[in-house]
Amino acid sequence: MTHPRKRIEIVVEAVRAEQVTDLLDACGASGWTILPVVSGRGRTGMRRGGDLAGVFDNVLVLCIASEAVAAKVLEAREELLGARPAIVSVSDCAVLRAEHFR
Amino acid sequence: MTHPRKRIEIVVEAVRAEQVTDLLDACGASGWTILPVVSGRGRTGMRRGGDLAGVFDNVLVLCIASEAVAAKVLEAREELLGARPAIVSVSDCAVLRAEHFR
Amino acid sequence: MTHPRKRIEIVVEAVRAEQVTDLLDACGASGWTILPVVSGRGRTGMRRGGDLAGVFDNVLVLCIASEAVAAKVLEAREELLGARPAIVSVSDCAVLRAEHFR
Amino acid sequence: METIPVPVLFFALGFAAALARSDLAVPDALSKGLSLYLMLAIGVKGGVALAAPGGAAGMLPALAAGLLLSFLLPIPAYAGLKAFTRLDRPTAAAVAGHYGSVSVVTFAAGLAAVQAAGLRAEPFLPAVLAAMETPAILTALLLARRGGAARRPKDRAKLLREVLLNGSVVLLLGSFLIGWLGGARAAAALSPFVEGLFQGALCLFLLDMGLLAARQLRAAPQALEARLIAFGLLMPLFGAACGLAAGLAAGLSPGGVALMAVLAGSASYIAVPAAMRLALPEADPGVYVTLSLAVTFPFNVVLGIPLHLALAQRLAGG
Amino acid sequence: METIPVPVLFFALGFAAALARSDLAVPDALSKGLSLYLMLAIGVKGGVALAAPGGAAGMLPALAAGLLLSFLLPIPAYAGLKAFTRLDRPTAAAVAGHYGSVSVVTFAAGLAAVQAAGLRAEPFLPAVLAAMETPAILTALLLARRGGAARRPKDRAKLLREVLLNGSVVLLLGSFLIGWLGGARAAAALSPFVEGLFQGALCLFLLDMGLLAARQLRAAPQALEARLIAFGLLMPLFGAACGLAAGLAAGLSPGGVALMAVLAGSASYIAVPAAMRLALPEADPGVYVTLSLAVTFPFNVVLGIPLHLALAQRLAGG
Amino acid sequence: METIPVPVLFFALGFAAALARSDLAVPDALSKGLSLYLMLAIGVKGGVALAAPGGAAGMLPALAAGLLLSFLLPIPAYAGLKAFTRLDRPTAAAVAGHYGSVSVVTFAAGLAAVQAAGLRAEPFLPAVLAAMETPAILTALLLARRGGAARRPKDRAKLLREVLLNGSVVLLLGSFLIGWLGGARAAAALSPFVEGLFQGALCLFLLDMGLLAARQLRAAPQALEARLIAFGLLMPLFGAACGLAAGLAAGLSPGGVALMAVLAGSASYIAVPAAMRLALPEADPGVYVTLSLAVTFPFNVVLGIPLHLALAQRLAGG
Ligand SMILES: Nc1ncnc2c1ncn2[C@@H]1O[C@H](COP(=O)(O)O)[C@@H](O)[C@H]1O
Ligand SMILES: Nc1ncnc2c1ncn2[C@@H]1O[C@H](COP(=O)(O)O)[C@@H](O)[C@H]1O
Ligand SMILES: Nc1ncnc2c1ncn2[C@@H]1O[C@H](COP(=O)(O)O)[C@@H](O)[C@H]1O
Ligand code: NA
Ligand code: NA
Ligand code: NA
Repeated sequence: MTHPRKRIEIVVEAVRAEQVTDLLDACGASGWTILPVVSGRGRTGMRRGGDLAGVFDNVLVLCIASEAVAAKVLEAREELLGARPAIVSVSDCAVLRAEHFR
Repeated sequence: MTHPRKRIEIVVEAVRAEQVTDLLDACGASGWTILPVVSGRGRTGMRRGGDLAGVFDNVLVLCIASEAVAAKVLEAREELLGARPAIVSVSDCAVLRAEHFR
Repeated sequence: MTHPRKRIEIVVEAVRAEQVTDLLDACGASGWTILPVVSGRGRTGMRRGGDLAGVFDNVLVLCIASEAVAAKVLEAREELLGARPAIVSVSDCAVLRAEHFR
Repeated sequence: METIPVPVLFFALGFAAALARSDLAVPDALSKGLSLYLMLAIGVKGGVALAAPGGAAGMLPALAAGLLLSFLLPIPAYAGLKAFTRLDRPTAAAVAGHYGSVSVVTFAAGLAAVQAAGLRAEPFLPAVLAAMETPAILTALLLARRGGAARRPKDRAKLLREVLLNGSVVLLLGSFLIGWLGGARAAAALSPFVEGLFQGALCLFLLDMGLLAARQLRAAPQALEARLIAFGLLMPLFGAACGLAAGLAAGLSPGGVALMAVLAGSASYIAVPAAMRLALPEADPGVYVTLSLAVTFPFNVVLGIPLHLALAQRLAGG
Repeated sequence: METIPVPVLFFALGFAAALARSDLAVPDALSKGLSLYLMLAIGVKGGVALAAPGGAAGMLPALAAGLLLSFLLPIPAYAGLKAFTRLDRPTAAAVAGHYGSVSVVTFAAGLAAVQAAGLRAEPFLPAVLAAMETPAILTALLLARRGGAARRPKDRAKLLREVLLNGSVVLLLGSFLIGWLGGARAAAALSPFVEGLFQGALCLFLLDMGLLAARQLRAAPQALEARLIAFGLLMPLFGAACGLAAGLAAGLSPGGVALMAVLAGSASYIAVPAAMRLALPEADPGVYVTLSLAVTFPFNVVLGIPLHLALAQRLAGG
Repeated sequence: METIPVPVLFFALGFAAALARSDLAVPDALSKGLSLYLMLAIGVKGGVALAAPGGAAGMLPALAAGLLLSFLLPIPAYAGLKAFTRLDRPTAAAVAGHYGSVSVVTFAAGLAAVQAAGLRAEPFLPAVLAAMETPAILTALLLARRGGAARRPKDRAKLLREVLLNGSVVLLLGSFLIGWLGGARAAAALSPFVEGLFQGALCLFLLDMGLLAARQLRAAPQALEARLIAFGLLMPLFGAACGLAAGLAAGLSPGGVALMAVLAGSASYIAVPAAMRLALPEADPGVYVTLSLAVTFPFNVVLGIPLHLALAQRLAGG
């Protein structure tokens, strides 16, 4: 009834979100969801949005994908992350309607 | 100290969020949380909110529930999803204070 | 290539978010992310933001941390939760770039 | 150029900016705030004018005409869509509902054009606007449901509430009533707010509508099939013709006749899409939002309003 | 009907819409923006008037009266709640704090009513308003803490900041100071903004308050116990009576006496709830937000203000 | 005190409130809305004035001077940063780009000061403002890229779009054009909106800028190294001197010369940071946002503008 998939979660600068979703598309993911972020802390310090240019805004990109697609995404990690503020985590999940997720 | 539970995550149209939470309530879930979504892509194409009627807005519904409740929720999947834009995923988690979660 | 970590997810009142992130910092977490919440239901009933004082707003605090840090956070649960509206869940995940997460 | 109204120029600016993929954007909360403001201002101004001596003369026939138009216009719209396009039944019904209902901002732009032409309009037209918002939704549901499945009672209650008490109807009618109760007192207190800012707020809102319309065009190319576009251009003309006739029959002034045509020719882009998404989930929102917002709305604002105004002046004298 | 002020009608519209479960809603950012605007406008107008010759006459006694009222009113409120209701100590203390403090929008509605009655009010009342916001919070904490646990020092520092530097006090006092420094210059530059828009912004904000109040009533039925409702109706009358007396003792004009009654009779719904949530987490926000926003606020706006105004005119002549 | 403009007092209020850690905050959507409003109003007012007889006299030399300043000012800025600070190349180039470009709100505050001094300014200066926004970005990229890696073509296209069609340029130029096309008609319709509200909106926006500036100071102490602060104070003086010279050379009036100095001395805090974050991800936004928003902006608003105005009156007569 349910089917195993990978749940990829990426926190990244809002200005760079499109690069991440382009990469997910290129790796063959069948979809993704972007959630807003209020604030965050990491190696590069506090990031709290609300500046007028939006350069301190983060978003969270959520992508549920097959093991194969997830592996591709993780391989592309240099392109994904480089020196930029960003974190990537992966966990296991199960989905309904397997045909909706590659 | 911690207790195993299921973590159900549903991305669904904002106009239909109340139907989903009504269903969670009916299945016996003891709570849920709705998060806003900026944009998303899936089978039905890009969905980016901001239209004046709100018909292209998504939300993410998060529900932590017992295995039994989660099974009921997944069984109701036709009602939950039908032909509509929506995804459902389930994963394992552990919670503090078991008495707070059915 | 990836490294196992714990994914801690806390839904808590917005006015109390800083107390939670202070605690995460004190337990040695290397970062966290705060997501906005639209509405939620739990033992203390419906909580829907939008009141002018913000007392009914929730947020979701996400923290990816090592097993050791996660254990410390869970031990501090009384301080974290007390009698207040809040839920805490923990799951397993894997991260890229281990050096970024304590 | 000289004669294009300033608000329309802002619509064109937004449309061009979004087509060229500029990152110009109006925050959601501001769009919603502007739309609340416009409804409040239209309502209050109408109500205040209604309270003046003789303000209500001829209101009932106009209200009846508006209700009738809203109930009936979806029927030819649906028939046309089924005859000439390949839309499935629920989507055709949903689209039809949009064209029976009305657009507050098209009305606001029409009002500005009427006043710029030196004409007056009956003060009760905002009430007609409010009356025309929802009947078309009911007709659309009937069109979609013929032989269709019955709804769960709970959903039906929710839907009825959504339809009858949707925010724009409540705010329009409520402000109208308050303007009428408040009369001269309300006029004095609120005039800098509802009169002074009106044009500016309309400009900013139309800028946003231009951005939204062009972005919607790019996001939903499926609505751009030639026959659908033709519908989005011809249906408002048909609706406006009916509105013109109804306005004349109701004995309105030239400005009033023009505005009845504007109302009947306009298509909803807030209240009806939201109701349809709940009531007819099988219908494709990409089609109805795109047609209403990105085809019919620009057409009305740029070409429709001046055309209806000229015709009304001809036919009703003035 | 004729005599109900227009902003109150908008409150009623919002209240009725939400009771009927309409989906009418004002975006959060707009509510917050309107509340910033009202504080800025009230402050600037007061400061400008203060700068006029003779504007400050009688300010000190009025400020002292306001501070005293805010410090002391929570004590009878707490005593009443403990005697007649079953609220636990922290919740009773938190509720009491709300009634010592004040509501900016109730003051704004009172100001509009005073002006509509052809009266003037002392220009320094916005400073009294600001002064009354926070002392009550300290009293409420003392009431809750008698014999209670000590707080962590860090929390205490944060709380003190929250209390002394909360946004509304800072903006009100700051704008007041700027109006006073800017004088005629500020008046000329800002008059269309702070005067022209005031009534309209107040209407839109009261519409939202009506929506919020009715929704809060539905969300927190536990606050609807009969004795709590009685408190929410009687306490503002008691507070207003004290305010009336204090205003007379401070030698204010009839308009000023009425506004002192309005202030003392009003209950906070922004600054105090936020402070209480941090300082007294054990107290139930469902009770204090509902009482203040959904019982006392409507009562004051609809019945309290006209009553206080009539009494003040009687007692202070005018 | 008497002579500090009211909007500057609101900046100071916001700055002080945030330094004292008050929770006063302006919602994001409101800040963005106010910034859209200011650009629309500046554009429309300029365009309307341009349409008046003789309004365009001297426009071309001023535009040319503005473009040149924006292209060239980043070069001395970059050289100074490399010589006297330890910034890495991309960050130095990014900072330099901010100082070639301009700040809309500094211009708005300058305009208010010029008018308060009883001077007039050439109506086409909003077009110069728009023209100066983006050339500096190109120079900054060239400075950063000397010997650097080539960009992916897709990114480059996106960047070019961002640079050439960024929202503020489009809205400023578009409103300017609409004001010019609409002429007296636009002026009549929009005057309460673009004139009446301007000062008030500027005050509210500067309040927010004060809050943001002080919060940024606290969030990014790395930008507070003494040499960087010195750059943030001296560079605007150098830029303003060049602007003064260019304004005189272009034959502008005293008010116009002052505003050219204000423009050249101002630093971008919206368009350029966003472009740099995309184009030069290696550059540290903590440095360039803090310098531009929290050092140079306050300096210009509080000290720079009156200084440039006094100099311009000296040098250009008036
Ligand atoms: N351990 C963590 N758990 C959750 N979110 C994190 C963590 N570390 C970093 N982040 C998020 O990722 C963003 C960028 O992180 P960084 O690149 O480390 O500055 C931060 O602003 C946080 O929002
Ligand atoms: N693979 C996926 N991962 C994450 N979110 C998804 C995925 N597929 C779809 N979604 C989300 O679910 C919404 C509806 O999906 P769909 O029904 O496939 O159009 C999309 O707009 C996305 O926000
Ligand atoms: N089972 C659950 N699943 C997801 N979120 C929950 C759950 N229970 C509670 N919450 C969230 O946690 C908040 C506080 O819960 P409570 O303390 O139970 O009132 C609620 O308002 C919800 O947003
Ligand atoms: Na219609
Ligand atoms: Na009080
Ligand atoms: Na510059």
